[in-house]
Amino acid sequence: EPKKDFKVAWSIYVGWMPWGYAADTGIVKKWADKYGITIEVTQFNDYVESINQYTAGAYDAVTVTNMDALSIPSAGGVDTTAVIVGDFSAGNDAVILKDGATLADIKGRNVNLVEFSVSHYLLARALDSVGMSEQDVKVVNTADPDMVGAFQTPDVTAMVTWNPMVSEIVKLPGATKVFDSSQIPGEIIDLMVANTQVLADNPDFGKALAGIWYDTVTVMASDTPEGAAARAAMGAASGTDQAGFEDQLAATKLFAKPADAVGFVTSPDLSKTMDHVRGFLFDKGLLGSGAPSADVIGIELPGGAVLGDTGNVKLRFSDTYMKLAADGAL
Amino acid sequence: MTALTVERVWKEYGDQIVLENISLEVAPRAFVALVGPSGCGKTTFLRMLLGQEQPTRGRILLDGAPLPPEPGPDRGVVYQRYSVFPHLTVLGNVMFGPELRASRRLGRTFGATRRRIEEQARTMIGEVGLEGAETKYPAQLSGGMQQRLALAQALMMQPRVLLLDEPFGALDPGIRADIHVLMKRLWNEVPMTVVMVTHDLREAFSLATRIIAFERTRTRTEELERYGATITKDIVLWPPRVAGQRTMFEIDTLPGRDDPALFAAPSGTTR
Amino acid sequence: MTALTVERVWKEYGDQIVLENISLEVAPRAFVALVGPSGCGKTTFLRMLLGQEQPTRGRILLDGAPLPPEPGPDRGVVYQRYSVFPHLTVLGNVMFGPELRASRRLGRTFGATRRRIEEQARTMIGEVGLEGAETKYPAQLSGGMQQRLALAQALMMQPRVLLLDEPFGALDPGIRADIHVLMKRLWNEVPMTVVMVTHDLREAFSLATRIIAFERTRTRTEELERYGATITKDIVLWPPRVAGQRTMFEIDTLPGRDDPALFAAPSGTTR
Amino acid sequence: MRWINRRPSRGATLVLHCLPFALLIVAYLIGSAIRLEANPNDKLLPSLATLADTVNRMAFQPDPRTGDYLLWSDTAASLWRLFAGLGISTALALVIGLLIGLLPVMRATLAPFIAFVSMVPPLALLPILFIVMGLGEASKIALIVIGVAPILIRDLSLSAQALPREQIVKAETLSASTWLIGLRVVLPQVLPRLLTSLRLQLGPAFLFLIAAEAISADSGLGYRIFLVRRYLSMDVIFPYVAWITLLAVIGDRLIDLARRRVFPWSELEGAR
Amino acid sequence: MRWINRRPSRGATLVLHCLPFALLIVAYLIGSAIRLEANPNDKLLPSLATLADTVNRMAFQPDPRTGDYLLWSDTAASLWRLFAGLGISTALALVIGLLIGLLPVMRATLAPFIAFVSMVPPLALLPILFIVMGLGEASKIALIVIGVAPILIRDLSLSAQALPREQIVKAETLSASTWLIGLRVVLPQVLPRLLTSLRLQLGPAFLFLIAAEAISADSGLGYRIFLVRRYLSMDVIFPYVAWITLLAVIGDRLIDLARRRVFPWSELEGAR
Ligand SMILES: Nc1ncnc2c1ncn2[C@@H]1O[C@H](COP(=O)(O)OP(=O)(O)OP(=O)(O)O)[C@@H](O)[C@H]1O
Ligand SMILES: Nc1ncnc2c1ncn2[C@@H]1O[C@H](COP(=O)(O)OP(=O)(O)OP(=O)(O)O)[C@@H](O)[C@H]1O
Ligand SMILES: [Mg+2]
Ligand SMILES: [Mg+2]
Repeated sequence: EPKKDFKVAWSIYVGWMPWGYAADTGIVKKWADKYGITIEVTQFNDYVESINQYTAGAYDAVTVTNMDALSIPSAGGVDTTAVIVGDFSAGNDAVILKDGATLADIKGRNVNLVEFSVSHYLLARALDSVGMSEQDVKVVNTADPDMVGAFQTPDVTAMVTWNPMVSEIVKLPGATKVFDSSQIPGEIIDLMVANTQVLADNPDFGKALAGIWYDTVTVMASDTPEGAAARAAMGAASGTDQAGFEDQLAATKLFAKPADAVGFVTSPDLSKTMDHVRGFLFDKGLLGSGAPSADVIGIELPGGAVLGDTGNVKLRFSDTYMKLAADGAL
Repeated sequence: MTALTVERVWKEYGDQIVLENISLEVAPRAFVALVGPSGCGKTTFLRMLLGQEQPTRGRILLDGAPLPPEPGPDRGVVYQRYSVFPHLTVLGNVMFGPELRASRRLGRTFGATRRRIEEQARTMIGEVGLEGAETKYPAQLSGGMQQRLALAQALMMQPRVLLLDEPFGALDPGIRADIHVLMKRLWNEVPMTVVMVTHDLREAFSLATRIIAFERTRTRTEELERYGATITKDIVLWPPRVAGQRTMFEIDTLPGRDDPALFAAPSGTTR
Repeated sequence: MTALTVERVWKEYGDQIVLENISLEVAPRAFVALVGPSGCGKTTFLRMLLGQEQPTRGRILLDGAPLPPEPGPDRGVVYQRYSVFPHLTVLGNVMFGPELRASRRLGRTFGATRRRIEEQARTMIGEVGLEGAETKYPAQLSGGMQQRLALAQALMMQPRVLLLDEPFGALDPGIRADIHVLMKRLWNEVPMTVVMVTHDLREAFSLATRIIAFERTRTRTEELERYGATITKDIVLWPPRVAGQRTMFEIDTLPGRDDPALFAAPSGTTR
Repeated sequence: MRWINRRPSRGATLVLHCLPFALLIVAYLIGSAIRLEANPNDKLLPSLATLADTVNRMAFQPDPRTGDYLLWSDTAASLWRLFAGLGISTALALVIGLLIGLLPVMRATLAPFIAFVSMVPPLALLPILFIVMGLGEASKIALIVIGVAPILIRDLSLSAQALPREQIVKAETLSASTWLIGLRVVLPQVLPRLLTSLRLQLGPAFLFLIAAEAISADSGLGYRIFLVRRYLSMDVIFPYVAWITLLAVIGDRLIDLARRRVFPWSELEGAR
Repeated sequence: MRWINRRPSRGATLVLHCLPFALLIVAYLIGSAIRLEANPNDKLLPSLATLADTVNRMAFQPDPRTGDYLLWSDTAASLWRLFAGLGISTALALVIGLLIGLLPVMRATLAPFIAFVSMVPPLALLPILFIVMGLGEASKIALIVIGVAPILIRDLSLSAQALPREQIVKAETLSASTWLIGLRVVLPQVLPRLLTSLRLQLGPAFLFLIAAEAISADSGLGYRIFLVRRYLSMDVIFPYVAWITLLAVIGDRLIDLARRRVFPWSELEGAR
């Protein structure tokens, strides 16, 4: 049913910092007012909790990666649409070894990572690339805020994590980045997703989200004093400074122009990526304990093609709102 | 008319019979001393008079009417310890009962009512000899002063029956003598019936008008559970003491009050 | 030879002078009763004899040698309460001292040593009339039995001096009479000097060979802090009692022991 | 003389008081020096200079983004949550604890349930909590309440039950109703005990506060610690931890002072 | 009759005991039914059937990946850590607590420091802990120790100090040395109190265990809860939380039973 008040959750990560900046600087209010709605933007320190809250219905939209969107809300029966494809990771996620020069050295080690996260996926893809599998290593679940500290302990010799931890860890003596997401470009995608039903009933909400996003990233990506100030503010909000933030940004392929994002989602590569992802999730039993195959959940791509079960489409990639932004029709 | 009537009362705790078939009539304004070996059920009996426990069989009447099943302001009590409220001052403790009675919502009074109660309380504090200690807390008083305070507190309610459970057992002998004098005076002046449990025969003889001894008559181990205590002695003191009257024979303020012949009771009742 | 010598002892707590210039000679095997009003420093004096507190000025000698600055096995003590260890049985409590003395590492003995100590302990338990209660814990004993136990425990160490701080104050009169008989017998049989603090003049007169009264001589409020208590009375009982001997005049097992004339002490010293 | 009888003098006591703190500081300085020598960029044990710098930045320089003095705004946010959480817990404990302690019927109904609830690990139920209470202040305060209130309730009901039965009977003979017994006999006597329990729960309350702020917040002491933890900024974490500890110690002292001021008789009681 | 004097009968007591639990279950079932109607795949409040299914899978079916029965292997891992942590805490409390309680010199040295340490929020110091102790079992056990030991030490030293001074003097007159007083007078009397404190610390110990396992682990009850939290599998979290609560309640009862068995006199003491 149509409504006026919407809640958006975001968590602290380089690709999502614009949401906090937009809320702080009034961009959110500007766009909400334009469509006669209100949007409450809530910051989470804990990424998983933000997705859980969205899945449980407490929020209308949330920032999430493509993989987690499939494994958490979609597998939890919440029909979810990706409104904005903000960026993909091009180095933000990495496999780091202590005392090892190449990825092959990882064989037989304990690998510390957040289990079932994109790090886990990255590890699987990395091992794949050198003909190994997860059987060749032992995974130890480790909480993301503690990665930097954990890496300095003697018994940790291999780690998969993301920024800002990666940039802290590679500065440590003995740390070598042996694989990162730039080697699987476009596979780890950072999205803003919304509940499909809510979006269908309130297209204005989707338009407002797109408006906010592109307004903000335009400022942020610009090489002006305002742009620098925005990046500094985002850096401070994520606990670092402007330089640290720009480091992280450099490892992120940000779609500052809506047309680029549209191009990305409509390319056939997305289907290939999602197939990889769902295969990985099915392997780990994350598509539901009784799932017979990776096809249980249908993934709709822009244009209407469906990957998997067409009767159970729960994740949809849409170019509608980004296209409106690209066309200046917001 | 009889103040207290106890009719064929039994008290059992589970399988254990504590009191067996107690019948008793206590005249108004009597001062009954209850003695007996430890564990024979004196406190239990007092608790039943108070309404804190119910008899298993039999019944207890107060002025002819059955006793209400819970303690109330017509029966006052002074225990050996825990008799005053540690969080109230002396004045607060003495005013407590009347304040509760006057204010059912807050338990506090203000203005004229309060002044009236306070005045009564100060008079009572004077009666028991605690003037000057009004603002002290019980923990700042000696044991003897605490028991005086407990008496004053109970008397403020003008109970028809005052129940005392070894009230002076914890006191030093000197202080005990003082408080005996006080107790006797209060009993003479306030219209009430007193029942006092004591371990001290001397105390019983120097205060009471009547002494009742509880005892188990069967004491073989295997019988202990099955048979309770009964009244084994019921001595009315001679010369009789009557409340409000000073008899010629009033002995207990004379130096000879401790004449051993008077309290050479049969051994075993004082344990 | 003198067992205990107290030479011009003062005791002050901060600014407050508690005891003022106490000098005293106690003969070996004397039984000294210490009386005086509450707060006059009786316990403090006992603590100094025990070595738990040090005199501010003056000194205390035991058989001519200065008293060690901390309690030791030559001086036994029985308090009004807390006198036995709640976590040990009766037997364990009585064996405790000898076991500690025999085993400095573990505080426990085994085999022959243990049997020897246990035998002595059982004899002592018999002496104080606790046979049959060997496996009970103190909490399962009555107050009187606990104090007997405390006596037995202290006597096992064969102390040269036994210090008692109101040891029977918490007991019922009947029980107290029993324990007085026991105390007298033990004092006759065990070679020791006894110093006993009591509030009860009757007790003092029925047990001691000598009664010492402490009192503050200046009692105006502003003087209370500045002047301590001193010895105001020092009565050697007549006919003299001598440990180990039964005199013809031994009165306290006769029925007349409570003759009021004997303890008509000046008022004010009993509290 | 036995060690048990040896009492250090005034001066020696003071020195001994400070000794372990001094040792801790020295150990830190040595560890810090060693690590910084090996890697001048080491963040685990920052030097005193770095620490002082950070404290100055957090406490006395306005944050460029928000213009706030971060340490103070974090403290204000956290203390507000803490007060609210402890206040609600105390109120709950007073009402429920007294009911349980006073009325046999309520005791039968609630005591086993409270005992059960006090054993539930609150952190595991965080997701539910956030969904029911939302992410605002409510859920953070609720976590403190859930963690602290059952213990307070249990403590309070136990101390209400520990009052001698004789006092209750005595009050009845003074014409008190159940309500008046609760209000005038039991309540004033359990309040000092409640303050003491509250002191003991200060530590756990801070713990739950930090845990809640770690999930979702945009200010607060726990928020800051978790935010900078990703960068292992120990130069921020150490001062914050020290500051939290100091706050807890001050709170502890203040509550005890309040107890002694407001309930002078409770001190006398203990002194007997 | 006043409410304060109304005692429910045996049967009524039993019914009242169960009432709040029954209400809780009914509330859950209703909530679950409502949510499942809106979204049959809802994971927040799974149906009883789903819960039973999951319990069966976790407890009685071997995990396809490792071949373990997950609930039992998690329980074993967690309980081991818990026992180790509580054991070390108890040992520390015995040694340090007794020293503080017994010797004035140690009291002057350690008491203020322990009071300070007990106020430090342990979760905030986790990074340090991990770096010092490594990511293995040691750091998880250490977190429990850091969280629990200061409280136990303080409790124990207070109860050692609360022993009447007369007992110590008495022991001295029975020729006891400081060592023997500690061993034979103070230690046996504080042990029952230690067990009681330990019971009260079971809840916090589980809390710290879960927090530590959430940081880094490959098995354990807390690990599983935080792992499945990633996809909001409340069908796993609820049974795990209930199981942890049950374990805590059982532990509580067992420790109390042990106290009464091993120290029969401590019961008598209380009964007086
Ligand atoms: N609530 C109770 N439940 C079970 N037994 C009880 C209860 N109260 C008292 N008794 C038992 O009843 C008997 C009498 O106890 P009571 O306290 O009345 O004795 P008493 O004569 O007052 O003894 P004392 O002189 O020691 O005070 C005792 O054997 C006691 O164990
Ligand atoms: N450790 C202490 N510090 C300060 N003052 C003390 C100390 N111990 C005792 N006093 C004071 O010394 C005085 C004597 O106390 P003590 O206990 O010796 O009296 P007492 O004669 O044994 O009294 P009672 O008959 O009440 O036992 C009292 O005024 C008391 O307040
Ligand atoms: Mg009784
Ligand atoms: Mg004394």
